[in-house]
Amino acid sequence: MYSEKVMDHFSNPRNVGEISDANAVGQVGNPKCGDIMKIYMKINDDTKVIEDVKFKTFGCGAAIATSSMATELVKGKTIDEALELTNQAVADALDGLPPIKMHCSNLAEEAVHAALADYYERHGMDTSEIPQCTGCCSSCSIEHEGGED
Amino acid sequence: MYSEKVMDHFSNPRNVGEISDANAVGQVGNPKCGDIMKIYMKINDDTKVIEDVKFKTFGCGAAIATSSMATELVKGKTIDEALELTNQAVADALDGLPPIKMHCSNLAEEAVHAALADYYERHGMDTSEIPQCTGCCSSCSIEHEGGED
Amino acid sequence: MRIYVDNAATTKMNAAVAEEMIPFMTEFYGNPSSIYLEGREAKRAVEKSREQVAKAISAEPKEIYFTGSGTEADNWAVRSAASAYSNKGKHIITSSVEHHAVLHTCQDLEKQGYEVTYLPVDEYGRVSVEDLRNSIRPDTILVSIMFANNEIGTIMPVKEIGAVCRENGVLFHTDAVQAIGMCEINVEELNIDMLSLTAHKFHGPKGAGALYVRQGVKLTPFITGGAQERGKRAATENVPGIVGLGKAIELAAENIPERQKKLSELRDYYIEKVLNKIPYSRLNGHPKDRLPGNANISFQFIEGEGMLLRLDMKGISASSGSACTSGSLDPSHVLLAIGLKHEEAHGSLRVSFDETNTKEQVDYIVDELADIIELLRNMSPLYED
Amino acid sequence: MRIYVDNAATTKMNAAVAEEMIPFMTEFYGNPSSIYLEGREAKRAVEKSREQVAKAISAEPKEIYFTGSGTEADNWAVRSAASAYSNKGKHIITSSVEHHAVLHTCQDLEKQGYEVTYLPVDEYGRVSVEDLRNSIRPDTILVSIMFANNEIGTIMPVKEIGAVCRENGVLFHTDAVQAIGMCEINVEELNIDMLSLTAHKFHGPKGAGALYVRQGVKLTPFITGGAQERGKRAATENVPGIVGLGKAIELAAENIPERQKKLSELRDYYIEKVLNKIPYSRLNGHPKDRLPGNANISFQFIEGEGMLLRLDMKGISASSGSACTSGSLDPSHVLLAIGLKHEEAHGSLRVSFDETNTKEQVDYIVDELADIIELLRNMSPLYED
Ligand SMILES: Cc1ncc(COP(=O)(O)O)c(C=O)c1O
Ligand SMILES: Cc1ncc(COP(=O)(O)O)c(C=O)c1O
Ligand code: FES
Ligand code: FES
Repeated sequence: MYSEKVMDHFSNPRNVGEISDANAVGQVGNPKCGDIMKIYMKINDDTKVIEDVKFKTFGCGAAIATSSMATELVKGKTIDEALELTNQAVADALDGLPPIKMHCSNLAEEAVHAALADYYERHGMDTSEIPQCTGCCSSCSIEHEGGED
Repeated sequence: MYSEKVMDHFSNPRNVGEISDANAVGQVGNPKCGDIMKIYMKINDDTKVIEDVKFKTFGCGAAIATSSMATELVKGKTIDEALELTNQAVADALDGLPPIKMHCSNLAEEAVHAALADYYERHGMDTSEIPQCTGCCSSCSIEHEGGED
Repeated sequence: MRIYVDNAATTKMNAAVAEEMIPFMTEFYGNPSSIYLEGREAKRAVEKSREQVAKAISAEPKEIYFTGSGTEADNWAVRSAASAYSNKGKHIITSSVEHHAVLHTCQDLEKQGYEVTYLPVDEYGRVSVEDLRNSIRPDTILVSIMFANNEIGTIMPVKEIGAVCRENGVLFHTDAVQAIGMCEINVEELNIDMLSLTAHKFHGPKGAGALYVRQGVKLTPFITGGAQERGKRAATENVPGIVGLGKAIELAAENIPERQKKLSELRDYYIEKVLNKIPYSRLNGHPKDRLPGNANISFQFIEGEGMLLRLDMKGISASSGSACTSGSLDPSHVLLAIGLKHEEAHGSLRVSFDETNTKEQVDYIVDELADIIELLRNMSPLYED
Repeated sequence: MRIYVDNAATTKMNAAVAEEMIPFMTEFYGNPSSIYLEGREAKRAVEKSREQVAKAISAEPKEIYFTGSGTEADNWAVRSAASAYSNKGKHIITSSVEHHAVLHTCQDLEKQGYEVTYLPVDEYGRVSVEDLRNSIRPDTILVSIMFANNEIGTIMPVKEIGAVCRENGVLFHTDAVQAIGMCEINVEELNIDMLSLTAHKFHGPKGAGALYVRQGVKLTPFITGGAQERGKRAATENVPGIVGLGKAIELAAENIPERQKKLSELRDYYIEKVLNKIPYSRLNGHPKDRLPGNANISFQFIEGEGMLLRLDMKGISASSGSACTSGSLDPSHVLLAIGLKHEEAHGSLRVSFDETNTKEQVDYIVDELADIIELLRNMSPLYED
């Protein structure tokens, strides 16, 4: 059901881990939904470039793969560029996700936003322009395919 | 579904035909139900022995086989003996009928009764002791097995 | 050697169909809901079949739902429309010659407070499009009219029916169980909103059917449980059955014009021969607008089961409109609907050909049939010769 | 080489079963409702299977009705009882750990005005017989409690439940889908009035199930149409499926004690090894009263799908209580019902053995599993090492 890219990023996720001296940390998701993503960034205060990024994810294969891909996509980007990251872009970069897994890519988008909001806050900046995670991706209620034994 | 005996009497029905000088004729059934049996008897007025018997039947395989068997069973019997003929006896003599076809054996029993009632009437005798056919066997409404394409 | 001419009842599975199915019985046994290899293989096979079914009727794969039978598809279509649209109304229109899968379901709904109009048919078994138009009311929620009749083979004016339904904004379901592989079916052109089919009628497996549901039509689940079939039809998928259905419908849809030509020639040859040779016989159903393989002929003064049994003894497998064989004492509701008397309805023979049948077989059938009917008539109290 | 340990999801068809079925696909294709040779052969095969099914659960053949799945059997049982006994009342008792085939059907009935009590379960997943007794009311018409749970393997106190139902004159249906071939089932001794089963769970074909209905229990048709199954379940019979079901249940019922011994040894070996080797793991379900082949273990801090995918990459096919794989975002209702927290429920693994699995396979599974869980935990924001 997953593309090869998804399986690659799931099997060999890039940027797993923590950054001890991160200056932007975001966590989204909710164990109830089965997805939590925590993202650490090291942002250059002058250039606003995201110089390093790491993640930890509790979630399904798609959640792990989108975490990995999202970190790859924002690494080396400026904050403004990173804010433009959409879940669709993450999914596209993975050659697509099964429809029922599209919401998993929200998780990555929202985690990036959360980390950047954290950075803004630490710097006393206005976070209102950053879309906020609701704690559980809105798509939690979508109907899913697949049966039960 | 039919026993070998049924198939034998269906394939080679005994006593098919008419008796031109019959002195007892009975017809039961109803084309609506899909079964009609007409029975002709030549009864010896002295001995009351049924010396000859013939039938014509419009009906299913079981109807034809029970007609054949019933005529065999009453041939050479006295009227009183013939009156004791039951549908169960006919069915037993055929090594049984499928449950859904048991009602077909009623037809034969009732035809015999009808012929004997005709004989009684011709002789001005009381027919009330002979169970009368209702025109359509009571079992017409039983539930049947088997499907539809 | 037996001669099987009861292809309207069921068909022999095509060897190519069995060949595709058997690996899914013996080797690829995964549950399509499972995410590991075996499950993904099974899932892929199910989705391939969905594409095959969709293609055969010019639908989209996501408009196809697998069922366990044509009967289930009919039940589902009618019951779902009834419940999903009950806020609009509770009136359903069907015909008096539908299969019991539709008729008995409608009768069931009548007990639940729905009102059903059973359109009459003409002497050939066709509903009148005018009748249909006049029967549609503001509270009509469903028209369910079969594509072609299983007993007498008459093909309904489906396109006109679809158009009337569309004009009036009423859902149109058609039981196309007998029509697959026999008639070209394009659900778009024909304005069909729901369509039932079953694999064993076109050389596929028994136990595998499908319901087409046009996108946008509300569908409530009939069998509830797991989330299979996008949450609409619960139960572990019958993967081999579904695989067989897909292959069978692909083959059935491939060469419809040739099949039509071949079967209708054989059918017409048979009909002419029988009507010429056997007195007091009449063709039931439409002379032209009928399923290419179907011939239904009534023989007066005899009852069908005896005829079938004797044909069987001669190696011929056919069917009758006789009550005695269909599980009910009443003769075929279809034959009565086209105006036959009870005793006529009892004595009819349905012969339904497939591509393996030959003229030689027809010759043999007609010869034997003539003898058998003669013999049974001589045994019948209704026949005076 | 793959290691398949998801036999609770579906099983590989037994070669002997396929061997009995295939002739009914390729050679004996008659419709059982037909009276000629081909039909009689098919009919005989269906009736033989009915005897095999009846024998396996100590019932009478006439008490067995074939369906297209276990789900259909569950739907039928619950819906038939609801409608046939609605004059007595509209209260149904079931458990919170039933399969969705029962649960969603009960929820459907709630919308139609029925009242349903969902009995809670203890930490092992068992209902309390006392609870049941206290829940029965004068208007209770059905108790539907599964024989054994498909996720955690817990076996319900069926005999006691049956006795309480009998005492109170309430119908008792049990979903025995997981129990066939694993538990001795005698519907008489256990006071079972209705029982559902499905062939693909015991090395039979997909698409073939059955419902046992004790003689005297009122049964209304669920799928309406033709008069098959004594007028109770319409549709042309899935003859090969039915034949396969019969053979499979015969084999499944043959050597239950040996199978129980063999599988429970393997299961206990696996459970002990996992709990010893992998920290933060716990067994779900009853330690003793569980299906011989079922082991369900939760691993904290991880989510199940990733575990399944990595197991799959190592050639191992197993299942999880994870939401992500079951088609719903909510984690297993069964794991929640026995008291797991959401995040615990997400990270559980169900392994279900059949007789072809070995200790060597278990050793391999546990080694790989330990590595995978270590790896996923190191990736998890919930795990602090
Ligand atoms: C306990 C239980 N009940 C019912 C079912 C439904 O069976 P089927 O999928 O064959 O309809 C299953 C398995 O799928 C099950 O495990
Ligand atoms: C017109 C028609 N509809 C529905 C059905 C039911 O199909 P099935 O028996 O596969 O359920 C049949 C044949 O049985 C049929 O001929
Ligand atoms: S994280 Fe649960 S479905 Fe993707
Ligand atoms: S005469 Fe009609 S069923 Fe026997």
